[in-house]
Amino acid sequence: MLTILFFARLREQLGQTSVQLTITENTTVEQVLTQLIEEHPSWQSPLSSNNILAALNQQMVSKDTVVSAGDELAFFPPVTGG
Amino acid sequence: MLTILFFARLREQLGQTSVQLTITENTTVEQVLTQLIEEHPSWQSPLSSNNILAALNQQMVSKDTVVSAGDELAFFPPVTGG
Amino acid sequence: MDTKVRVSEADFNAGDEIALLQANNQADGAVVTFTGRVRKQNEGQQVTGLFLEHYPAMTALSLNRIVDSARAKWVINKVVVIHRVGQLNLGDNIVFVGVTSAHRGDAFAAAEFIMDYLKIEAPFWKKETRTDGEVWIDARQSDQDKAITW
Amino acid sequence: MDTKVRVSEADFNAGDEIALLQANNQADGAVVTFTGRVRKQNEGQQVTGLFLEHYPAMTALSLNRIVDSARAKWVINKVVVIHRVGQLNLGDNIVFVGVTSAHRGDAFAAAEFIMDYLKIEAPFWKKETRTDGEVWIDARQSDQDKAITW
Repeated sequence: MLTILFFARLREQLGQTSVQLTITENTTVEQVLTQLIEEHPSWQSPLSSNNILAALNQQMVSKDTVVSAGDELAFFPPVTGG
Repeated sequence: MLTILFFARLREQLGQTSVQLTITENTTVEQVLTQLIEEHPSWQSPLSSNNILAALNQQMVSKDTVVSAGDELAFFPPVTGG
Repeated sequence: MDTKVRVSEADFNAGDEIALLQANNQADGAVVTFTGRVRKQNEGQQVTGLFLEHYPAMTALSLNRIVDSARAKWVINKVVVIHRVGQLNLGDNIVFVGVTSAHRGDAFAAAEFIMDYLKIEAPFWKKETRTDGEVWIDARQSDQDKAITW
Repeated sequence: MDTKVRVSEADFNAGDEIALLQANNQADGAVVTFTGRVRKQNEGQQVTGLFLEHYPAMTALSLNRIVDSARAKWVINKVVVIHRVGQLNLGDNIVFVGVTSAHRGDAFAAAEFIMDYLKIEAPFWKKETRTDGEVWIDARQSDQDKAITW
């Protein structure tokens, strides 16, 4: 089971703070996005943005990174702090 | 009459805070230095340093600048504030 | 050599932070600080307030990583990074970065570097309250471009 | 847009100066400050104190000119430059530079520029009290080289 978190504009667009996802071995961040869109067709547009960033276990990662059961994966728009 | 001020290490080397100098027309800062050394031969070494900076009426100037009666001319070592 | 990172709703006092950076520290001649506040205008829009969302499990980690990157590039000693979250009003403090060093060039560079990377890597998001409604702020390409120059 | 320049024996409080820079100023999101203090080591020598001589008729003029040069290069708003003179002890404040701007890049650049030119143009001279006697500090070539890069 993978814990997926959403933040800021993306969280509002999806209407969700977090979801749990059952994944198979060797699933990448990109494939997680595809799987989420399959389960929630209305998420297609917000999750397809090239701008969506991913952090795996609180570290920024590229979308070809492999995730594992028990990981915390977060998706969010470009950051705007400071 | 030209008022000449000395600061910091140079002031200590010359043992003078200021002197008055009678100048002719079209005298440059460089010529003021020469005139000072003529009047005070012991000032030769400290005033001959390439490092001596000059300010004419509180503005940094190069040594070919022409001075006038009534001006305030200051000589000092490179600055070390901050 | 120590790093203090704080992410919370609490306000900060820049003067107190500078005093802490200088306390028991006679080796460092230079302290450079950056203070960021909620300002009135953002891209021509009248701003009345700001909500700062963040990713609590990641923000302090991210800021510490940025400080570590700065330490790898410059000789700096004490570093403090404070970032507020939650509801903020016009003029309120948002962020404070303070860096001490024996040399001013290193302190200036490290403080600006930390701010530049905070802007593109630390998981904070601003939602502005404007006279025309609430809007999530868009990231600026100029921030990406600036950070890359280091 | 205003400039405050002060040259005196009196100490300053960096926090108070930051508060003044921010007072009635909701346009500027960024405040960058530099605080310089008497430090223990200078080129390997143990420093116990410092005497700061200056050219009273010229110092404030010189600092104002440097600030004007910064204003010509960057979009900055409030600027404060404070430089102390006279006898100072280890850890005492020497100099404070504070700059506000709508954008952090301009505030960082202007503050560092002002410090860099203050170091090579403003008529201050430091005489250090070291464990081995009193010595006038020599100007550093690195300061000349740094200022020229702007």
